This record gives sequence, structure tokens and C-alpha cells, in this order.
Amino acid sequence: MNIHEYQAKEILRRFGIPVAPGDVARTAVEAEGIAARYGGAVVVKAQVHAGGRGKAGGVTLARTPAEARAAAERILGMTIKGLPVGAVLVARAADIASEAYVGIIVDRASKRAVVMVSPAGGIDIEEVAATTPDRIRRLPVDPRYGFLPFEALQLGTFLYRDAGQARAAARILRQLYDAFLDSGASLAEINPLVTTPAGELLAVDAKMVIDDNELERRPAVAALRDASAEAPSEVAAREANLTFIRLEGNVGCVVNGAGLAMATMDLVKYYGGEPANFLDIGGSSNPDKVIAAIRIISSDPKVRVILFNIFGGITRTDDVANGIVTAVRHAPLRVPLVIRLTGTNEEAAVRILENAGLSAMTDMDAAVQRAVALVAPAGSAR
Amino acid sequence: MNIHEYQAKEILRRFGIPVAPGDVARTAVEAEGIAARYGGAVVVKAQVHAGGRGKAGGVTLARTPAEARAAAERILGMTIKGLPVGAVLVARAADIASEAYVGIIVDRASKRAVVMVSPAGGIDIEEVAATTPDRIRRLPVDPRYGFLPFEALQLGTFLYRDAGQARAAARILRQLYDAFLDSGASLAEINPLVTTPAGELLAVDAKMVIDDNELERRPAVAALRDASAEAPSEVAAREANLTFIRLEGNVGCVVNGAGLAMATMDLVKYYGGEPANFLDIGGSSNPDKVIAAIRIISSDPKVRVILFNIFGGITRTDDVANGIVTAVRHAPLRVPLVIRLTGTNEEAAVRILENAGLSAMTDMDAAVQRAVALVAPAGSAR
Amino acid sequence: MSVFIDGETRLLVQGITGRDGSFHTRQMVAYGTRVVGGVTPGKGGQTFDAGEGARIPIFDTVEEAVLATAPTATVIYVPPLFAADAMMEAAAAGIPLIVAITEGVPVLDMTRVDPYVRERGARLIGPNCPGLIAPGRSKVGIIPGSICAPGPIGLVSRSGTLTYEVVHHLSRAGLGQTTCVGIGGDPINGTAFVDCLAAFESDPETRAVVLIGEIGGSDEQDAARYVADRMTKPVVGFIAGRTAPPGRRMGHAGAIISGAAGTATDKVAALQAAGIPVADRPIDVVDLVRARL
Amino acid sequence: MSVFIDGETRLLVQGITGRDGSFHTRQMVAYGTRVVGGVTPGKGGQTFDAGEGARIPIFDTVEEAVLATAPTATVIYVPPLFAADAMMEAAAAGIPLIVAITEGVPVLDMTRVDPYVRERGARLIGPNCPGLIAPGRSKVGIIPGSICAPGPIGLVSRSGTLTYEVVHHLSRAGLGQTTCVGIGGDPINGTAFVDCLAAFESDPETRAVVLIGEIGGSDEQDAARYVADRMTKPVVGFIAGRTAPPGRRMGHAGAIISGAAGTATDKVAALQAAGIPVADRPIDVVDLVRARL
Repeated sequence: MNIHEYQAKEILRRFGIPVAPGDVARTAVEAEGIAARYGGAVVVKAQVHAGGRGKAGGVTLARTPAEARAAAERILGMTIKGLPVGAVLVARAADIASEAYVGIIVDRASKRAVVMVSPAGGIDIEEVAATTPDRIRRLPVDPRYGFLPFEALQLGTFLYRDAGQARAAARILRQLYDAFLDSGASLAEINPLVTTPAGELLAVDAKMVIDDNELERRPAVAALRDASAEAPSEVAAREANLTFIRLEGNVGCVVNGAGLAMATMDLVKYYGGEPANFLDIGGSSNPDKVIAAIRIISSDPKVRVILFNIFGGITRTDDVANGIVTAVRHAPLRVPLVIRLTGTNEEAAVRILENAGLSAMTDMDAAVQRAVALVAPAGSAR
Repeated sequence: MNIHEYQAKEILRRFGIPVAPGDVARTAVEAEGIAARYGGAVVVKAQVHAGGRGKAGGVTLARTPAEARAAAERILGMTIKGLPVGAVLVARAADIASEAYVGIIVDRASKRAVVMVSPAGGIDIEEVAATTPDRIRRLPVDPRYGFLPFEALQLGTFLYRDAGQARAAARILRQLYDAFLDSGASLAEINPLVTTPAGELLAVDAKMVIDDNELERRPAVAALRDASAEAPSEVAAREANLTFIRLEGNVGCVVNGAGLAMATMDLVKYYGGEPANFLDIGGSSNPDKVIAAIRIISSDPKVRVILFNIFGGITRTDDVANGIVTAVRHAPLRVPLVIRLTGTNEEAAVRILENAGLSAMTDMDAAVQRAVALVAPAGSAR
Repeated sequence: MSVFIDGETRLLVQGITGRDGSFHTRQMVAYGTRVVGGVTPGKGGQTFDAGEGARIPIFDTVEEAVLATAPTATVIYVPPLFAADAMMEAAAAGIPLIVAITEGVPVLDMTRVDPYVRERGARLIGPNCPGLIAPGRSKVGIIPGSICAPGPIGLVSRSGTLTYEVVHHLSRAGLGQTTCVGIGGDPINGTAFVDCLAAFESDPETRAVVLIGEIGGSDEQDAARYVADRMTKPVVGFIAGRTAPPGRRMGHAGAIISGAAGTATDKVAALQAAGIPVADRPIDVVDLVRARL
Repeated sequence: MSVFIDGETRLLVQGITGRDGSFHTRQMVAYGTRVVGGVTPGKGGQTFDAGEGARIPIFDTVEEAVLATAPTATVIYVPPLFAADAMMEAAAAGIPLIVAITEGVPVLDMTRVDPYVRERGARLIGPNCPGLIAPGRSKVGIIPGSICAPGPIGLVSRSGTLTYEVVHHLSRAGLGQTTCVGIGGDPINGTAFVDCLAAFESDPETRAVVLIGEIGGSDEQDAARYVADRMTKPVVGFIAGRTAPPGRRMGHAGAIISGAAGTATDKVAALQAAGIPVADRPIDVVDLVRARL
């Protein structure tokens, strides 16, 4: 789960990290008020779950409250990478002497949380890794001992020659690690961590991603979810317990299992089509999930066919068939349906579908080919 | 550092452990008020840093507020093992179906915190260990992983057949472990952990000992110290940064180093004397410590000679000599002084002492023999 | 022979009375797996009716179950927030093979489970995996027995139903399996491709191996290196997720492209560079395998 | 030969600019110890004047010091609440011998240090110990060099000044030492009596060993068992605390009688049962040793 910059900063503040003062505004008037309260220059920043908001014009320096109001007015009307901007962070502009990067991710190779720091802050850390890897230092944290003080000081010393700054950075790193663990995060970063002309360290931008699997035991973190900042179809899918990702094609896919779902998309592409989505109904064969899946995919105007690919193992294919029949009965589909079912209770499933006037196939390749043919201009199918 | 039962119970309550309701009283009237507030029967318990307070008459059941007042009146006047009782805990009496023991200590053999449980609660756990060791289960906690839920449930299952009680005990054990770690304890125990007739678990008595070395970084825990509950001479010694333990003999000992201090006491005994104390002035040769040591030992009316045994390594013997001279000058001693000094700056030390009319020896055995001879009835020295 | 499990495997089921645990215990017993005990705290002393006349004793703790039933493997169906504790409990009790089916285990929990299990010398498969099956001998987990057949192919996969699809094709083509292992789709799991490849390499019955990978991480690249350096038996690959967009989690917590190594393109290239043919479609695995037997 | 250290030992000093660290660094340099570097965070790049013309480079971290000076041992004088971190830092940097002088380290800190150091294969001596000295070769810690003399006796002790008392008697009687090791008076320390006995047993120069124990714990009993089972060289013992009352901490955090095994009586009996003569007085150690050479 993504959380907004202002939410991440609130968490970091709670763990003692010095963060540039700022407040969130949902209207231009609010933004003006915040800017007036701070007095000096502020930065107005779009709060949106998309990278590259700076390039998209979602970050603006404002020297007066009036400028802040105008900036907020403009940014609150924007859509960045398909996502509407519902809030802006109005933060006091910091004087910057230098910028560093500090971040923590879960690293699959070492199977540990890895703390990464670089004195080359303010830019994308992956770019630093690609161009000047010696300017990054990585420390995998042994989960059995935690992030030790001397380890933090090693990293602080890598970032700053000044002993006081190195110590301050070590403290911030350990606070960041505590915030990371306490929030059940899979990523937490401060970029840039700014040094002011007076030598103080200050977190000027912050990002945290929460492991979805942690949310059940961390209700306070789960409450940070801003559904208004997500695509409505993905919100609907999550509420129905489906894993759904919208893509650009026109072949809607409903599959059980993530690997098979990806393989189905790949096969659509292989036969010359373009998948409209990734959708995994999971192992359960709850008919409600099937109904929700059809509704969500149908709501995408680009979709021109819906392809079911169900391999019944735990999933009972007759349950899926019942879900399809119920969905179609309640709201007739505007696009054709191609259904592939095989495995557990396959015969019953086929009977259910045929009784409802629907036909089913048992071969994956054949089903994908038919779905692609239904959307392809005549003669263009592979 | 010892803390009182009522203080330990406050800590356990903060960690979520169900504790029998109770409040501390420093006067009989307060005790009566607390009993009146609870309504039913209460137990009035001496808050004193000494074991065996039950046998000493420091724990009394009171059925009415008047009885509670009378009990408090009596107990607040008591001295248990030389320590005056300054406060009583007035706790609601619990109905008891069964009693268990749960405790955590730091175990030197496994180098770990060890959680110990026994369904034979209410009695001294060392007695259980000696007589029915199979009724105790011990679990050394791996500090790298902490006390794991399944480990706690194993112990809970050992204590109770009932699944709900086993789970409740597991929860209490983990809370106790958290309290133990958070307080920097070297011991934390609940004895008895009572099962009420309704099947609820309740901590009826609690004990915690804090590692002195933890106090500097835990000011809230350090603030629990009740100096009024300690022997005044030990309070004075602690304030002077001396390690001091009062004993029953009449040969006062001032030594640098714990091992040498014990060996000196042993040698006093070997030559037929009785040491009056253990006193370690530590590695520093701060003259103030020497002065405080002489004052503390002199205040014991039993002491009839003061024996210095100083082996100068880090400790500079001339500093010790200066401390002795200063102390004697300020307040002439009522008892003779035997001084053994050897090692660093020995010659200077001897000169300082001789200039002040004091004599010094360099041999430990000779010095101890002389000290013992000074207090022994003629002809009884070995 | 099969790898990791065989007909002698004595299986414990953690979470035997739960919805998934009870269903799959009956499936496993029906398949012939020797399920010797189950664990559900608070139900110790009861028995579980696994069908076919099998009554399986239930214990409160794994420790008790181990003392009473001497299992050689355990399978875990407990809810995600309790799964890490269950894996550690199994390792602490000395069970050498731990198969964690549970999906949705927090990844930070797994950072602690990994060294704990390793220190105790146990093998963890999963979590978020379908388990494994040695066709005709034993099944541990949820892979449907009906689609498998005994034979000379070893199969290892990061996914569930995609595995079934491929196994189904293989079985229908007469290419039975020594063992099918699902290692799971999480970013941190206990057993990697290379562990399974090593096991298949030293299993005399296995004559060829099918490796089914997907986007995310670099486990396939590690496998490619291992095959090139250490394996004599033929390996055939399939990689799911060629059409997956970067930065989005494709269902599995581990199936997310971040960095070039995570892409299907990179993985396919790595496998091919190691001499491993990669199937374009699941069904193409059959011909690629057959050509190498 | 000596044990654990010798004339080739390259020593790092953690906390070199502190009150104790600076004083004892000068003492060690004066004794001839090869002090190659020091660590004080924030003073990296400076040098420490150790007297006798020795200017020792200071580093911010142990890691940097190790890269620049390749120490084979480190001695720790940092304040008690930072000592555990210093020990772990030294072990992480790969230093094989860590001598922690600091007194007052919280015992719960030591429960974490112990496995950390062990996993990295380092030997920890202390904390709360006087360190060790190989007379005429090297000294690491605070044992006064003036009371020691080279010779054939190995000495191991839980205490500081009591050790000096005994060493003083030995040296004056012409019984010099290969090495004197103070293992420290805390309940949890890195090196036990048995570790030192093993080292002395395999050191060709050591001809007899003196063991100075005290009340608390059962390290002396372990030592007695070890001597009976594994040692060929004569061992002489002394136990302090025969007059100590139970339940009171006699200065050392570890010197507290709790349970029968912690008493001096029990320890003396265990040593004697293992054939180890136990001196009544410190000075009696001399005759007991002499009789066995």
C-alpha cells in the first residue's frame, strides 16, 4: 500500500526525525492559510501515488501566500498518470547546502532489510546505483540483532565528514529503521535528506510503502489508505478481494492464480492480442468474486471481450460457472465471453454453463485464440 | 536494585498483566480508607526489601476497614530483618482456586534470560526445584529472536490443561518478558499467579529486581528507588560510589577490588576474627571515597578496628594515604587503624602516613593478623 | 526416487482443523500421504476424521505432536499472521521439512524465520506455495493429485495454477513426474530454484527438469548459473509475465518488476544463455522436454 | 609461548582518548605492547600521543581502523552503556580477540553480545576484567606490569586486585608467568575458566596453572570437571568469598551466592574432588605451586 508524502512525514516526525514543517491542504484557500502561517517561501506538492510528479508540474515553489494559493489551485486540478490530485502538501521551503539519500528496503537476495545511503541525494537512487555505484553504501540488517548503533555510525560517517552530522545521520537512520519496522513497511526513504547552511539535517521529501500483509495487524497504518487517490476499478477489486491491475489492451482476463494469470496475458499477446488487465480471483471459488470480476472488467470501456481461464485445483470450476451465470443473468454483458474451464468438477461446470446458453472450452490455447479473434480486425489474427 | 511489590505490580499492570487491585498506604488511616474503598476483605502487606515477610508477620488478612487499619498500624511499626517498614500494600483479597509460579531470571549458565514456570505456586521456587524438579519447566530465551509466541504457549500448556487458561498464561508470560526487558530487570516473578474460581488468572504477588547497571539509561526505573527502605549505611555508601555490605563482625575492612575485599574478609576469619563488612572502594583512588569509607565504617558501633588493604595497580596508594590522613584529621577515630599498602607509589604513601603519625605495613597477612589481635581477647588470637 | 518427500514421509498438519487445513488433510490422506498428526492449540487430545477411516490425533503444540508421532515433515495451513510462529515452532521441534502453504505472510516476519529455520538445519518450502507432490507416493500441500502421473520429470515452479497447467500437459503427453515442487511466489521464501535443481540432479529417477519462473527478483538467473555450472540433466524453462508492467505487483508479492533483473526478458535471456530452452507457451514445454529425453 | 597474546599482537584501543583509555594506552606502550591504532568517533584523523615518541592514529570507526592498521586484538575502555556496541563493532570488523575492560555493562546487553561475538568466531575476554598480560611480551588491559615476571606459570582469575596479590607473591618467589588472564567478575562474560585452562594445557611453556575463583555461578565447578577429565598439567586453586553472606552481591555483579553451587564451600569441594589443591590464604598458592613443579 502506498501512503502519501505527508503521511510518511508524520510517521517520521513521530519517531523523532527532523522533518521540514508542512501541512496538508485539500483546497487552495487552505493552502494559502498554511503559507501565511509559515510566513516565508513554501513548496506546494501534489500528494499522489505516482512517481515523477515534479516533472509533471506537481511541485511548485511559492514565495507568497497568494502564490501558494494559485499553485494549489492549479495542482489540485491536475491528473498525474491517471490519478487525480486530491491534496497538496504545503511545506516550508528549506535552505539547502547539500542533499543526501537515505532509505530502507526489503532485499530479496540477502533476505533482509537493507539500509542504503548516498551523499548523492535528490535524484533517483537507481540512477546513482547505475552511474556511480561507489557513491552508495548498503547495509543488510541482521534481523536477529536489529540495526546496531555502530552500523548506523558507519553509514553516517560515509555520508558526512563532520562528526556531529555523522552522528545526527546515524540517529536519523535508526529512527527511520524503527519507523520502517513499526509501520510494517517494505520501503521507507528520505530523498533528499538536506543539510542546511547552519549544518542541521532535515527530511525534505519522504516516501513509504507498506506491506499489504501487515495491514491486518496494524489498524492505525491501514487507516492511512486514501482510496480517493487510487483508480476506482482497483478500489472495487480490492474490496472484492481480487488482485487487479488495469492495462492498455482490450482483452479482459479473469484467471485463478497469479502465475496462470500472467501466462494468460502473455498468451493473449502471443496470439496478437493485447490484455486489458491482470486479474486473479485467487484460490477460492466464491461466486461473488466472479460477479465482481465481471463487473469491474466490464466497466472498462476499452474491453471488447472477457476471457475466463480457470484451472480447477482448490478452485471448483462449477462454483465459477455458477458465478458467471449469475452475473450474466443480473446484467447482460455488452461484450462477448470466452470461457475456459478445466479441472475440479469440470463436467458439472460445463453443464451449468450450457444450461444457461453459454459454452465452455477446456483448452487454454484455443480459448485465448478465440478471444483474440473476437477483437481482431478481420484477417489480422495470427 | 530492589523495588517494592506495589511498584513491581504497577509495572506489570502497565504491560497488561491482570493484577489483584491494591493501593499503597504509608499510614494506618490511609490503609483503612483503601480497604473501605474496596469493600471486601483485603490483605495488608509490608513493603520491605526482605524475604520471609510473611513468616515475620508482615502479611495479614483483614476482613473490615477497621481490621485493615489495625493491621497497618502494627505492620508499619515493624522492623523486618533490620529494615523498618515504611509502607504497606492494601490489596483486595483474591479467591483462589489454584496457584502457579511464573518468573524470569538472567541465567549465567545459558547466558540468557530464562523463563521458569511451575504449577506449584505460592511457595519458594527453589524449594520446588529441590523437591519436585519435574514440576518446573525452564525456557532459555534466545535474545536474537526474543520470547516467541509458541514458546509461551508451550509453557502455558505446561501450567494449565484448560486451553483458555493456557493461552492467558502465554499472554501473561510474554507481557512479563516485555516488562522484564523494558525495566532492565535481572529478575521478575509472579508468585503466586492465581486462578480464581471463575477461571481468571491474577497476579497476587510480584517481585522485580533491577540490574543496577541499567539505571543510568532508565531514569523512570531509577526513580523507583526507595532509599528509606535501605540500611542508612548502605545508602551513604552508594552515594559515595562505594560497594558496601554490612556484616556482623567487628573488624572493619576497606579494600580496593571486590575479589581482594572478599579475600581480606576470609583472611580475617582465618586468623580468628570476624569481618564487620564488605567494602570495595573500586579502582579510583579519589581521597573522598576513602573519607566516606572511614565515616561509614566508623558509624557502626560494633566496629573495633579498621583495616585498610590496598593493592595499588590503577589505584595510587599515595592518594589513599592522603584520604586516610584527611579523614583522621577531620574526625579523630574512636578505633585503631591498621593500614596495609603496596604497589603504585607505595613509598610516597608510607611517607605521607608516617608524617601524619600513622604507620603502614606492606604484607597482607601481617596486617590482618595485627587487626585481629587488636580486637581479640588476650591469648585468643590464632 | 523422489525429492524431499516419498512414500515413507510422516506428515504433521499445523492448522488441521481450519477450513483449508481440514479440506486438504482429507485430500492428502485420500492420495495416500501418511498424515500422522495434527496441531490446533486448544484441541489437543481430540482426533480429526480424515475420511477413509483415518482418525488423526490432534495436539496443542508441535512439541507434543513430535514426541507422540515422530513426523518427518509438516505442512502449515495456519492464518498468515500466525504462520511465521508456526514455521519457527516446527523448526524448534526438530522437524526437518517444513512446507508453508499460507499466503499473505508479512515479509518482515520472513526475514526472521529464514535464519531461525536455517540455524536449526530445517528445509522450509514456501510460504505462499502449493507444496509438493511425488506422484503415486505422497503429496504435501494442495497440488491436485489427479493431474499428476509418476514418471521421470522433475518440476519446480514459483506459481500454483500455472504449475497445474504445465503438469496437466506433461501428464497427458505421457511425461510423468518424480516430484513437482512449488517454491512459492513471495519475495522471501525458504527454498530456491537452485536447491530444487540440486535435489533433482542427484535423484537417480529424474531424467529432465522443468523450471517455471516468473517476473521479479533474480532466482531464475541464479538457477541459470547453477544449471550451466553444475547440472548434467536437461532443463526446460518457462517464464510468466512477459506482458507485465514494471512497478506493479502481479498478484504474488514477489512478482514485481523492479530493476532490469526482474523482467521476463532478462530471465529468458539468462536461461537461454545457460543452454536452457524456454517455452513460449505452457504447452510448448512438452515438446521441449520430449526432445531432450 | 604465551596464550591469547604475544609480542606480535597488534592492538587497537577502543576509547583511546577517554580518561581510562588514554592512561592505560600509555602504560601498555611503556610496557612494550604494539598499539597500532585507536578509535574515538569524531576524532578520526587525529593522533594520540602515547609517550615514548609513539603517535597512534585515531579512527572514527573500528572498520576504518582495521583497514588501516590490521590489528589482531582490541581492548575496550568505552563507558558501560556503549561497551556492548563496541564489542559487537569489533567482532563485526573481524578482530579475533576482544578484551573488554569496562565495568558496569548491563547483563541483558551481554546476552546479545555473547552470540554475536561467537557467530563471528571472535574470542571475548571480559567485560569487567583487568585484561591479560604475557610478562615481558605484551600487556592488554590494566594489570600492572611491575608485579609480573616471565616464567612457567599460567594464571586465570575472576578478579583484579586479588590477582595482583597472588601474582605479586608468585613473582617474588621466583615463579614467573607465561600469561595472566583476568576473565572478569560479571555473570555473563566471554571467556570462561575452561577456555583458559585449555589454552594453558596446550601452551608448551606453561608448566602449572593457578586458578583464582570466587563465589557465584558454577564456572569453578566446570573448571574442576575439565581439569579432572582433560588436563595433564598441575592446577592450584584459590576461592574468595568463604565469609560472604548469601543473596548479597559482593561488589562484582557475578559474585553473589544464589543456590548451593555458588558458595565457596561447594567450589572448594569441587576443586579438591578434581585433585586440585586449594590454598587457604593467597600466599599459600606459592607453596602449593612450587610443590608441583
